[in-house]
Amino acid sequence: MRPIVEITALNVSLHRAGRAVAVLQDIDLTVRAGEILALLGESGSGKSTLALTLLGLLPDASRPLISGSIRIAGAEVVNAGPAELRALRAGIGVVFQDPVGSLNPTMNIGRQLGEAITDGRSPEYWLDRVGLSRPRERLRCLPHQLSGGQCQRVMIAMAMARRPVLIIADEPTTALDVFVQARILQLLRQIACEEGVAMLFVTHDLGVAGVLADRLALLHAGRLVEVGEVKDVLRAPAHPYTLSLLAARFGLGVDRQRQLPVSEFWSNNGSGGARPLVSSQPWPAIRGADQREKRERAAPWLLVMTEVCKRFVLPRRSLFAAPVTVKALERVSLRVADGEAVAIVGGSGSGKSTLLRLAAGLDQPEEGCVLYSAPDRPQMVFQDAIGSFSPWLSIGEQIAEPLRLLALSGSERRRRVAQTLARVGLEAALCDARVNRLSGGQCQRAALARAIIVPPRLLLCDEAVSAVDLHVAAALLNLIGVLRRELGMALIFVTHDLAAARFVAERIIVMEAGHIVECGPSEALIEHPTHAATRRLLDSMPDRLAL
Amino acid sequence: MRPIRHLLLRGLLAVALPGMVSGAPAENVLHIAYLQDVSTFDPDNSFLLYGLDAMRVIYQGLVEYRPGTTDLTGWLAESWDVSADGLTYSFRLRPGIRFHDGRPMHAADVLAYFRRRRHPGLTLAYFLDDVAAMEAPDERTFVIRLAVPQPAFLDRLASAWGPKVIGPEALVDHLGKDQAQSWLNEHEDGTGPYRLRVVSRGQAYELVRFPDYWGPPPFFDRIEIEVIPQMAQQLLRLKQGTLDLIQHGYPFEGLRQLPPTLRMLAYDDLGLELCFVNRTRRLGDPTLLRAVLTAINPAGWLGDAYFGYAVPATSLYPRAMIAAPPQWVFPSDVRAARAMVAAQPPVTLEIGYPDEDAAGQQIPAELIAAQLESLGIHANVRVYPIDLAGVFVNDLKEAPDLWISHNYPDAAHPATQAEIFFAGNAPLNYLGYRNPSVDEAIASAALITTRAERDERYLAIARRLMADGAILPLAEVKNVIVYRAGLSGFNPRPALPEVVDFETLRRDAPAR
Amino acid sequence: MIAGRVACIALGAMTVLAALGPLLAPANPLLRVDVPYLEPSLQHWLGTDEIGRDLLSRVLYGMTRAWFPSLVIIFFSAAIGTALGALGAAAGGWVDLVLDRLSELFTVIPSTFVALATVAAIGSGTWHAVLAISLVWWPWYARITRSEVRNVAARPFVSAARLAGVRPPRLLTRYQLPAAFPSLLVAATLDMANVILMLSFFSFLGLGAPAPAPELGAMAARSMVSLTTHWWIPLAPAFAIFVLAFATNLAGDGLRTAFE
Amino acid sequence: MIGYLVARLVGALAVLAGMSLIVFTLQQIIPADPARAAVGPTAPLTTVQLKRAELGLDQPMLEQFGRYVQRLSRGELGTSTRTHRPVTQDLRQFLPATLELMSFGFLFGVALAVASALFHLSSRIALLLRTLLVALGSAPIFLIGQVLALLLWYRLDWFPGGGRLDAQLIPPDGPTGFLVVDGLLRGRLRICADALHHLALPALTLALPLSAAVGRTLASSIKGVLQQTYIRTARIKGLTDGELLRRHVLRNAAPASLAMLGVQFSIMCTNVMIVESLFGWPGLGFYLVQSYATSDLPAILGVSMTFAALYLSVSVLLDLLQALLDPRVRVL
Repeated sequence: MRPIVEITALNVSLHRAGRAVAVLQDIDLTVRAGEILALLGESGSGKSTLALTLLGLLPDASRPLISGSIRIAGAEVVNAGPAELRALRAGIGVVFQDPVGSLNPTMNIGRQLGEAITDGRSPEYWLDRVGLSRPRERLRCLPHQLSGGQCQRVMIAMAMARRPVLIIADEPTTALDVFVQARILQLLRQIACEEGVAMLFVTHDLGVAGVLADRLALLHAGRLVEVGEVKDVLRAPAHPYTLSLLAARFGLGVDRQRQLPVSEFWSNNGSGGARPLVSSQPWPAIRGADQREKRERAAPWLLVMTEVCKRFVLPRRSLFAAPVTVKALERVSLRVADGEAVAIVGGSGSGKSTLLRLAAGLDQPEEGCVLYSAPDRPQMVFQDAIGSFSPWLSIGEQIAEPLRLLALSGSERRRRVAQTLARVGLEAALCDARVNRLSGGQCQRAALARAIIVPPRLLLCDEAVSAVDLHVAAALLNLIGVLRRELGMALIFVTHDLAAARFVAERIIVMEAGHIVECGPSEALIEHPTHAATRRLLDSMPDRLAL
Repeated sequence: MRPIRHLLLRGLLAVALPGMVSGAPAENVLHIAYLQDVSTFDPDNSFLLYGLDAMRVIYQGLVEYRPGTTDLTGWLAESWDVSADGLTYSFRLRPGIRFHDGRPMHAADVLAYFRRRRHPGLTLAYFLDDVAAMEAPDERTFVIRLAVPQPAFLDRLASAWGPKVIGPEALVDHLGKDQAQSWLNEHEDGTGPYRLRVVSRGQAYELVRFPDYWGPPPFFDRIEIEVIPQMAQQLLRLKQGTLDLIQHGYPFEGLRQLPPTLRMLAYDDLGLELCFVNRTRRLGDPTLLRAVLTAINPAGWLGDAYFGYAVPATSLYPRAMIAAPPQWVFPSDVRAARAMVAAQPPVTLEIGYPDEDAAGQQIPAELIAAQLESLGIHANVRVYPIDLAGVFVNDLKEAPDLWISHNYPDAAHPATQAEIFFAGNAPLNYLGYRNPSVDEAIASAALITTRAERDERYLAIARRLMADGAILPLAEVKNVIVYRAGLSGFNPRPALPEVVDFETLRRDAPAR
Repeated sequence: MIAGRVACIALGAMTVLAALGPLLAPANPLLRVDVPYLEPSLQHWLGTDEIGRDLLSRVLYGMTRAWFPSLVIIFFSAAIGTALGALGAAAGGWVDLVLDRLSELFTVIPSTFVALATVAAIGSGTWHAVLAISLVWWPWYARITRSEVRNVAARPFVSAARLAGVRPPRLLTRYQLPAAFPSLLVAATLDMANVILMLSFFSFLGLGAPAPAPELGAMAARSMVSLTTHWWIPLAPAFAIFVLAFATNLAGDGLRTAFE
Repeated sequence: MIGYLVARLVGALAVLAGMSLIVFTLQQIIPADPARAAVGPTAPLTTVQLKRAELGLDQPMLEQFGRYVQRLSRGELGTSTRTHRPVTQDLRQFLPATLELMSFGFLFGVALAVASALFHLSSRIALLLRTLLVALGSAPIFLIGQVLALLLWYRLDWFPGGGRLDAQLIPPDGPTGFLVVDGLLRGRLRICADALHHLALPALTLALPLSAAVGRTLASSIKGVLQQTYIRTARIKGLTDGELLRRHVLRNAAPASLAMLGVQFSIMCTNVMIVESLFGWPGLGFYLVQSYATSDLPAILGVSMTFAALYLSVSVLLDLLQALLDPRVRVL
């Protein structure tokens, strides 16, 4: 099949805060018709910049410097004029990460889709083609009236309606719910085969790339480190970066008794070496296991939640519509023993995060009660790492907040903070830094430091590893596991990823639409799921996708 | 209401509302403007300055002043004679006089009017306070008997605000419960050469020639009057030609180089720039008063205020009323004054002036403030609505320390000056100077008929007031009429403030 | 960040110029220095006004009298507004509802008329005008503070701080209020220009300080009649107001781009 | 829609009532004596007493307020102490002139604002235009008026500098009181043309500050919308800049500038006072200025309430327009 995209010796540098920064260096890549090429790279590797360069949509503000050649279906993109660019884009369909944001909020779907149609077919046809139910009715809807998944289907329809030769999908499923993600990937797969269209699939998720793509291109710090057929790359990775990436992967089969293997590659921040040593450590002994029997007899459960209900009032859609109330939790009961590790799993909107906030005492339930038998307050780590710290105070000061209750001298407080920072793997110098100088991983470690500087009886994690890169997630899971055992804390770990849940917790609770639908030991629940929701969760795991 | 500056009267651009119909080219039309709206055309019920020239050609009194003089002559009365004891005045009315409603005027109509004038609810009723009885023995004779002799009585009848005969349409057809006050606000039934038509209340009026006028017909067929509250706008309308004259208030500084199309007529009237002193506050202290008087001395600022169109006043009466050598000398030792002020704790005085003629009063008031400042006395200058000025006496603690204003007597007789400004309960004794001996002197002086003795008595009263530092003479300012070349026959009368005689006014150049 | 720096320099320069105004002035603004209506000359850069006082000195003094009362208004209303806004947002419940409705009422009614009527009633004077304007000006700041504090309350670091045992007063001052400072600063700077114009509006109508105080608005109004003969006498004070307002508007814009 | 309208009108009435209460209490604390002011300085004391009783100033305050509110509800605003006429009669006489001036100023301003925002986007000298807009927004209204009058009227004489109509023309006593409209209705085009000629300078003076503020807001909100992802999607669909602007950008950028338009209208309600005094425009603004000068509080109260009502009705209209423009808010 003839190559649709030919990129030769491409170099791109952008101006950030006045200085020109090289974002892409010596990129050579081709995408052939009917083929799906996955462009895999971590955040900051330059994968989105490559996609925008192909479209000629780099923001003027960053004064881009582009050299080398990009030919799409024979036409040259680099320093093409606005007219040529417009003609060239006629052959390209694009699907962006934020589905709702990519549609004009004040124009109905029908008109927006109509603008893209070139082959005279009706918008209704295309909506049906991408699997939207009741297409005629959807035409009059506005973007805010559709779900994320439905909007993404509209975007795909819009891309296809122009009979493109190339489709660029820039992280199309990252923002979607885990169930919806699977169905969108199947739709993209089906379209690539049936329409014989070349597809460039940009993602940071190795699992999704491995399942969906024919060929794989790994991008690290602006350079292509490895390109090849998916089968070859996964079976025999050539470059140390690929090797470390595969090592950091953890599926449902990983050994729970040992920590996850972490490659040396990341320790000297990715400069790479010949063959990186991949090692995995054993878990430390669980402190206070013996005292726990005594305590259990005295107060069997650390946290007891009985028949808890929680309702939210949505902002009024129109000035007259009666306010809509959503039942987040309906008569949910949960018990956590002292030192026990529990994972709560479910799709978005299942109420898992709401339950966690009730456990932490941040919100009050409308009905039912929450009993926490320890003297201190449970501590919590959030998904939004950067948002966990105030931008106006130094990290050290915020970590030391729990110490203000104890009458400690200033120097004693600084010593405790430095010691806790070391314990979570951060240098003491970060104490005076502000949050904008830390990476996502470092922020989560600092959040953990704040949580354990005065060890609580219960640690709560709300999707703590979902927003970070794969290898950072692995290291954080190890750290949480080590700290839990060393400090003898109980843990409630909320996630949508069953593999992470199985690894970190002894017991898994599955939630759907505000109810607990299944609960059981990790291994047993994954081997023999009873409830349909658990089975759907399992089927949507990347390595189980039947594509 | 605490005083608020009346700045906008000096604002740049004016109100020029719907002009009048240009009418047939042959018609002679005069365009004039007032700075303030005429609140009422009832000759017995308002003290305003604006509208007097119009009033004079709508309503007429029994006697008036001959142009350019303060000598009395007949108006509606052909002749008159006064009884020996000065109590009875009998007037011989002119024949063939008609009211604007067409009915002829008889002595009975005059009697009916004079009775209406004495109604207590009317502002100007006090003119006839001393009247004992009135009667109309026959068609053309009208007799007034006074309770006590009043040599100034005839002057009062000739005053700008004096009694003017109102016809039966008002006093009979529309008398109503309020002596036809509301009807007379916007309608008239006079005997003058022009009839009034209210075009748009508050903005534009029109005087149309009365065909059956008893006297010689005036030159202009119609006179358009517009209310243009900004002097700047009147100046420009005058230069553009859509305004024929400005009776009062043309900036003195601008008189030095008039544009070629304009002419000017400066004449002395009975107006007097006076400074009233509030002795109940800080200026009760004589030493401070002396220092203040040094600053007020007009010699220091007269030239910069009036550019040569004013002379220091000799006494509390205009020269046209009592010609006399200077009766008062301001202290002039500035160094002593400054030393005196330095010895005192810092003082801030309040200077006030009326909003009625804000354009003319602002600069003198601020010049005096600057003079005071040079001695180390800070002074605030505020404009007060004329209504508020009338109530200063109620609460002198809140009233200003100095009140600068341009004042007109009711008529040419010194009694009409003394009884209005100097007497204890005088209506315009702004800052409440009370001196029983002065009041007695005023009462006795009012009875003297011989001019020489009368003048000496009133000068003595003035000297007393000036010595007490109650009222101080500042300047006699010429009234300057600026008009487009071609107009003549203004015939100004000293006793009638800012009044142009529309009866004798004519235009030599062809009608525009 | 250049825009932010330029903004601060401009504000600093204006404050210094306004502070030094009286020192730079060649003569006492209340005393007569020469004959009135003098043309601008080397001796008197802007000539003399209708009374013969030095116009340049009066304009410089006028700038001082326009600048510092405006600062007082901004400071006074910002302080009240921030306090009430933060109190409302933190207290929540009916306190918040009452404060929000009150500030909304003020933003809806034409506040200028209320201020004008207030001064018309209690009497003119610079500090009466300052009081009247501050009374109607604080709601804007209350609304900004309230919305910023409520937005940041949902952020994770506030929940984390609550769990770490931070008590409400410290939580409000150290974690929530700083979120409002950037927009408050920008609003205050831009508002400074509006207040300067509003004060000049008051004094133009004669509701500011009485004559002969050198107030720019009153000077412009009083000398309006000589616009066609000596145009610089009314234009100089009006232009001085423009310079003050323009500098603060530029500074406000600079700060806004700096914080974006 | 009706529910929304009712809610806003009730709010507006509440505001007007609040304002009337505020200004009524102000009226009580002023030291001047309305009775004496009505009768004149020289009237004897007896006349003053008569007037005081007539005005009911000797009754207890509460009863006065009761009577006052009752009169207010009947639309009576008392009599002005300056013009000695019922305030409602003055309002009827002076309001049309102000409404005509403000509507032309408003239209001028909006047109200039949109032009400057669009020109601002396409021009390379965006920074220069931006500074010019900031400068216009910082100039006091009387400076703008002075400069325009001095240049366009006194020096170049392109436009008349004062009044609503040439002195020689008789105004049509037409139905609306708007000279331009009445001129058209009556078919007297010379009146209409001359009225427009007289409107030019004052309307432009009113329009400039509004266009500066609204222009800047519109320009920055358009710039904000252009950075949204749905604009990138539209660009990829191959829309030209013109189509992009018309179909996608303006509709999303409008709401912010409509809010600023409301604020600027309230500022225009105060600016009109000075513009009418400068240009000798016989409207409510100039009437109010004279009322302040003579501390004629019944008139100040009446006119302020009228301006408040005018401002509230315009802000309700702008809210409705904003809701109509944004389909997300289902108003109907």
